[in-house]
Amino acid sequence: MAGEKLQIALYWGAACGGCDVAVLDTNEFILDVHAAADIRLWPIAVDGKYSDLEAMEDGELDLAIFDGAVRNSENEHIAKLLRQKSKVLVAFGSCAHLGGIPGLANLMPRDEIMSVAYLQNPSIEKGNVTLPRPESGMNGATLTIPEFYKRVYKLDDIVPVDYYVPGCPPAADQVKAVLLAVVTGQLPAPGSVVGAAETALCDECPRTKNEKKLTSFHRPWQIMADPEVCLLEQGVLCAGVATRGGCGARCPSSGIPCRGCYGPLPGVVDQGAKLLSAVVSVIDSNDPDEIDHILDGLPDFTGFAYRFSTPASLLQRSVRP
Amino acid sequence: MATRANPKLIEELEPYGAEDVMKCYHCGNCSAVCPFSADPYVFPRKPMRYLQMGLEDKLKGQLDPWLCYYCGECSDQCPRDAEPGETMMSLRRWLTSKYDWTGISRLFYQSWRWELGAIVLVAILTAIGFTLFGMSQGSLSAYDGPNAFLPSESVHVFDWVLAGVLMVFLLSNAARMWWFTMGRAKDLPTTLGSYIASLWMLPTHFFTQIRYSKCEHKGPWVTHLALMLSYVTMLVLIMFFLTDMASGPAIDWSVHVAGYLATAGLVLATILFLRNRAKKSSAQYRHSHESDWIFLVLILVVALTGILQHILHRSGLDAAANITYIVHLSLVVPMLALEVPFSKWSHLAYRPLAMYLAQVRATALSRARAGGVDPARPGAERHTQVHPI
Amino acid sequence: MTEKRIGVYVCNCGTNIANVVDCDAVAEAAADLPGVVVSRSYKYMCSNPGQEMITQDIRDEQLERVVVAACSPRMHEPTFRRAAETAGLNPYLVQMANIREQCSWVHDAGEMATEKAKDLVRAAVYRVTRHESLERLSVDMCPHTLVLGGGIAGMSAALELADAGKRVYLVERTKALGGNVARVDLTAPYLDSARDMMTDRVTRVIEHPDVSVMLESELEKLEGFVGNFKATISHHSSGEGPPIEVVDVGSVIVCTGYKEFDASRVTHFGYGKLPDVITSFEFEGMLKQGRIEMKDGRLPQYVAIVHCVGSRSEEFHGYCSRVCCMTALKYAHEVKSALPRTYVSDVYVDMHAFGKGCEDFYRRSAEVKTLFLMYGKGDHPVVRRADPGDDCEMLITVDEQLSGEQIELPADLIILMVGMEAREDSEQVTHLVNISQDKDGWFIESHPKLDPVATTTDGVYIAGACQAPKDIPDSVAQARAAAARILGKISRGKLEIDAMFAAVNEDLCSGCRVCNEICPYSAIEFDAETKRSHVISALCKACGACVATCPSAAIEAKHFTDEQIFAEIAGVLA
Amino acid sequence: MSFEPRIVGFLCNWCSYSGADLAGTSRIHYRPNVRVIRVMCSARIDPTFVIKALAEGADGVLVCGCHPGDCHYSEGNYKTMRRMPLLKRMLEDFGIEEERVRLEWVSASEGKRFADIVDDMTERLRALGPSRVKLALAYDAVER
Repeated sequence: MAGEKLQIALYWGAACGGCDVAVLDTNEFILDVHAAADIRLWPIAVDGKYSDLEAMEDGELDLAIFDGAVRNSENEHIAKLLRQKSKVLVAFGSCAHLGGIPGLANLMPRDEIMSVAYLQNPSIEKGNVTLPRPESGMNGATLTIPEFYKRVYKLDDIVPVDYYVPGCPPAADQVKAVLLAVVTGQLPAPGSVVGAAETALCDECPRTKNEKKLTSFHRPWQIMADPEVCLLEQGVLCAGVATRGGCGARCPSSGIPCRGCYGPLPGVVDQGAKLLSAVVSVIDSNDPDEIDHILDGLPDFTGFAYRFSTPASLLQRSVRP
Repeated sequence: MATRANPKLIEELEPYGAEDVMKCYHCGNCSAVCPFSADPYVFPRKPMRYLQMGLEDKLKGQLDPWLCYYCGECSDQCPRDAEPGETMMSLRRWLTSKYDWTGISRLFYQSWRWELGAIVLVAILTAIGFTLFGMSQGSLSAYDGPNAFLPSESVHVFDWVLAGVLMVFLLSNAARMWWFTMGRAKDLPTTLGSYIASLWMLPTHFFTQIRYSKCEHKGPWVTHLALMLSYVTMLVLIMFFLTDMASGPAIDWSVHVAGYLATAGLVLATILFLRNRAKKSSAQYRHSHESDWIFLVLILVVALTGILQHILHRSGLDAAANITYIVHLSLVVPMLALEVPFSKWSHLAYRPLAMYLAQVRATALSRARAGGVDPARPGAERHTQVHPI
Repeated sequence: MTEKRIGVYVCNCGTNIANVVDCDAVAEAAADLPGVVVSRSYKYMCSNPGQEMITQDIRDEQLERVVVAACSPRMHEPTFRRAAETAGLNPYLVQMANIREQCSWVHDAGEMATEKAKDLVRAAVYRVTRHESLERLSVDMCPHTLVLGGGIAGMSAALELADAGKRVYLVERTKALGGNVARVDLTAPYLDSARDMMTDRVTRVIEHPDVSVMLESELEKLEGFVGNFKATISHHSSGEGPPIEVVDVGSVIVCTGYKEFDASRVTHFGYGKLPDVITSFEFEGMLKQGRIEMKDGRLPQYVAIVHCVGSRSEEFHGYCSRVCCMTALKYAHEVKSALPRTYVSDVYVDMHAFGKGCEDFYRRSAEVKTLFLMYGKGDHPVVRRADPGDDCEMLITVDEQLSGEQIELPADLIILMVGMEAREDSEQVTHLVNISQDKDGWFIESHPKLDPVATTTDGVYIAGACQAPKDIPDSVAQARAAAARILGKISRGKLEIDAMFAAVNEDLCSGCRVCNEICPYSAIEFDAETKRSHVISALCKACGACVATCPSAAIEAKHFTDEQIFAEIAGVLA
Repeated sequence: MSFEPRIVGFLCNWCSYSGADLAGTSRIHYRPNVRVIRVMCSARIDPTFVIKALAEGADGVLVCGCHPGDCHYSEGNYKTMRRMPLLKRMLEDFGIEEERVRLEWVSASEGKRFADIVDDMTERLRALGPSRVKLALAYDAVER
């Protein structure tokens, strides 16, 4: 065993890799990490095999950081392994935390996703109708690939999770904070969300807020938004009101509405529903038709409201057959 | 076609006794308790309504008042003391005066002075007439025999003449009654057949007043029937057996027994009626029109004088008998000449006639209704009214 | 959330519930629910023994929560809350399951009804477990009262209060007090003079030291809550004093009255075209002048009174205006006594002669030989000019119901009994004082039978014909009743207001200010310093709009928390 | 045995709940498929409640408030009027049929109307069949 060093592993499930980049974004701090810890598994950065992981003792790892959602059998397998081998399992980033962007796929049935990707995709050549199958024989041998699940799960749907670090990706300094906490052993109560605020983004958003009355909605590019004033007040759909702070309000500060990656606030059971309620309650009209017309200014509201939290929402997925 | 209401008509009816009719608010209890009230003759309510609104023509065309015997049930039941029974009574009086073309009856009903005056006048004239006649005929001291003061034969002739005159009035009025109630109604499909078919009702109702017996209390019917039968018996005796009656001094029981019974009937019935009216013993006696008093008293005194004259004659006091006879006659004549065609006594004819016509009318109506139209309310489709009357 | 000791009480309501719902089965099912230590089914829970059963159990079983499955909470929640209180249990720890109005009375007996009752009880149990003790707020009761409207109702209320030594602000829109009654001559059924009662009251009100009469004035704004209203009143008279005045009042009595139906909306009576077709109020004017005559000065030989003009009709108002019938009879009497030779006909639909002395009055008007003609409700009489030479000016054609005849009625003067209708400004009033109107525009009382003077807004009362067509005695009675209710409150000095209100958890509030605009009572204040919003609980009426809106779940609706409602949802669906 | 839909009703205290009570006092019968949850104002109805009910297995959710303009809190029902349409759009994206969520205005005097609405909704849902939500989620936990 490699002395007193922390034993850690990082893994990406159904993810874009942004979270891993966020870890690297800690810049030279990563060297301190390296100095303090043995990185036993980190597919994008260090060499390591699943077999090594499987070979470990239970609880041999001090910390496992899992980013990405669980979309296929491989994700699930590793999630379970890491849980087994690690003292502390952290759901890192929106995907592991809430399902994230991949979770939006829950609004589509699996077959539809498959056919869009492998049959209707413009880039596939005529007549090629190959659909990926978990097992396929090729000149005698059997090739296996992970099974694509019918929906996306967030990490704690599969295994118990100790801590959640929200964000898409988590802000670099929050990453530091989490790692330091583990190193120094100053861990908060299990199950808690770390590296995020208890209040909504607005709390740290520099824009000034007034009473809200909305008569229309605009896409960000449709208007020249006043940089000083709350975007929602200007009719730009911003998820900040219904989203945890902690990111430093980087998006709204740079003129981009919050997308809600830090997820729902404590006590909120469904981020999308809350955002909906907040946004439309302040529509300035009492006429059903006018209201309907104003709502037309919110294309794919579902996609927006549950952008990062579909699998974590009350409905989790579409029941459309 | 709308009917013109005449709020004034009620005032015209008041002298006839219709004083409370405006109190009626048409609950319909009266028609409900009345044993005779039935489609198409729903009274007292309907006639009362016509009266309130002053629909004179419709009232004139009504048979309903005659179908009522005034048992008084309706008045007893009326929650508004609108006296439906009395209203029907006063309508009968009013109708009598409408049937009568001479207008005499109107005078009588509107003022008792006229009636009484007329009676007195006729009485005096009769008295004078018979006295002069008697003197020219024989001696006051002779009742029977060749020298009789008033020979039965001549009185008999006089009776027939008088009867003839009365018939003219009575029949002409009855004819007018028919015209108002039946004749005018053009679209009433009456047939000669139905007139003949129902003819039996005339004598039946005249002699039995059988409908009256359907009233809750039978007493009035009996008395009323007794009075009427006595009267009729007396009339028959006088018209056909006068000579046998008058001839004396021996009593011809074959006719006299009838005479005595009739007299008894007349006296008892009138006294009973007078007593009831005086005591206002029940609804139908509560409101007595002057004409009622005059009528009853007249019959009574006629009967009494008749009795007196009979006794005197049989006891051989011829002179006294003759004088009483004059008095008797001078009461009989106005009673016949005035009461029968122009006053209360006329209902003797109108009521049976009305019942007869009502039957004819009902048959015609049912035939018409079967055909879909309701001549009772021209222009109106059948069963269109909200409150069927 | 730790388990609580819960008592469940299933009321049979005699047979009202028991006939449809198997109450014992419901009680048995409830007994197995988490925390339930007592579960009983009883004949009448609201009866004294019933209530004692609860209080006894609270003491003996140390119950921490109580569920009563019975009638609607709108009916008996106060009863059972009081019962709990007497046993020392916070009244807000009681929850009712409505298994009568919303179960046994609306469903057929059987399995499904019983199952529904079980679900409702389960929901109540789940919910009550999450209830919290709440303390009612005690606030000062301002002893002043604002009375809107200077009619008979308004003045009666004002005097009742002022005579008790309480200050009253009597706001009247017009130049004079008296309202509609001041336009009337005699009153039915006793034919005593309206003028007499008016002059007396008007002078008393004006001279009363405790009544400030504000003529030509209007309520502009009413803020605050029961016991502590701020009323902004604007004065239109060019007289002395400021144009705007703000007064503190504890209660408001709305006595804004009615307006007469506009007869020109009905064409078939020829109102406005025929000179001698007039409304009841125009006739009252004539009576006050002391001369009943036609336009050309002649005396009418035929007077016709037409009922239900604008009332009880498909096209105008379905309701009965209540006073017209007796007023019409009053006219019959007044005409007959003034012009004995004149014929009076009364054209009506139904004669509504309820109320003291009225049936008698009706009989008497029949005795003075009024001709009553009845027309059908769906139908209406038609008036036309009579031919020259006729003995009357006009003819009314009526499809007369009591005879089934179509009647032409002569008339020289026609009086239209115009009904009552809600004033045009009544909607404005509802928004000013936050009360509601029914479909006809009349103000809605808190309970049609048990609470006819209060409204759904605490501290705001209604009296007189603004609530529904009413005669003078009823209006006065209602006005005085309202005054009495207020005096009762004042005498207690302090008053308790419901502990239900919204509260912001400032640790969770991000100051996004979405809620600020939501509150119709501007009870939410944003503190620019702390960048947090907070609720002024006294102003809050506990609708919960902000709670549902807050995207941070930072606002809690006391007694209607998310947690409690989620529990209820889980309960009905478990 | 035919399918009996389970409807959760969220009713405002002042109009709709009173209306439902009136149906009771007037003994107007309707289908026993609705379970009413009372809130002070329809504006208290957080879209989360509706979704929660569906997730917990409701086949339909009925939301009732005062008629526009008649709100006891003067404008609470307008909030509801703004929330429900977007909520319905959102639920459709989750494959939940439009008929499963229904917004109706029921005044305190409309007991009959409430009864009719419940009966009508019950019939429609019966035709539509049970909601798949609860089942699907239970199924997801065991069968990927």
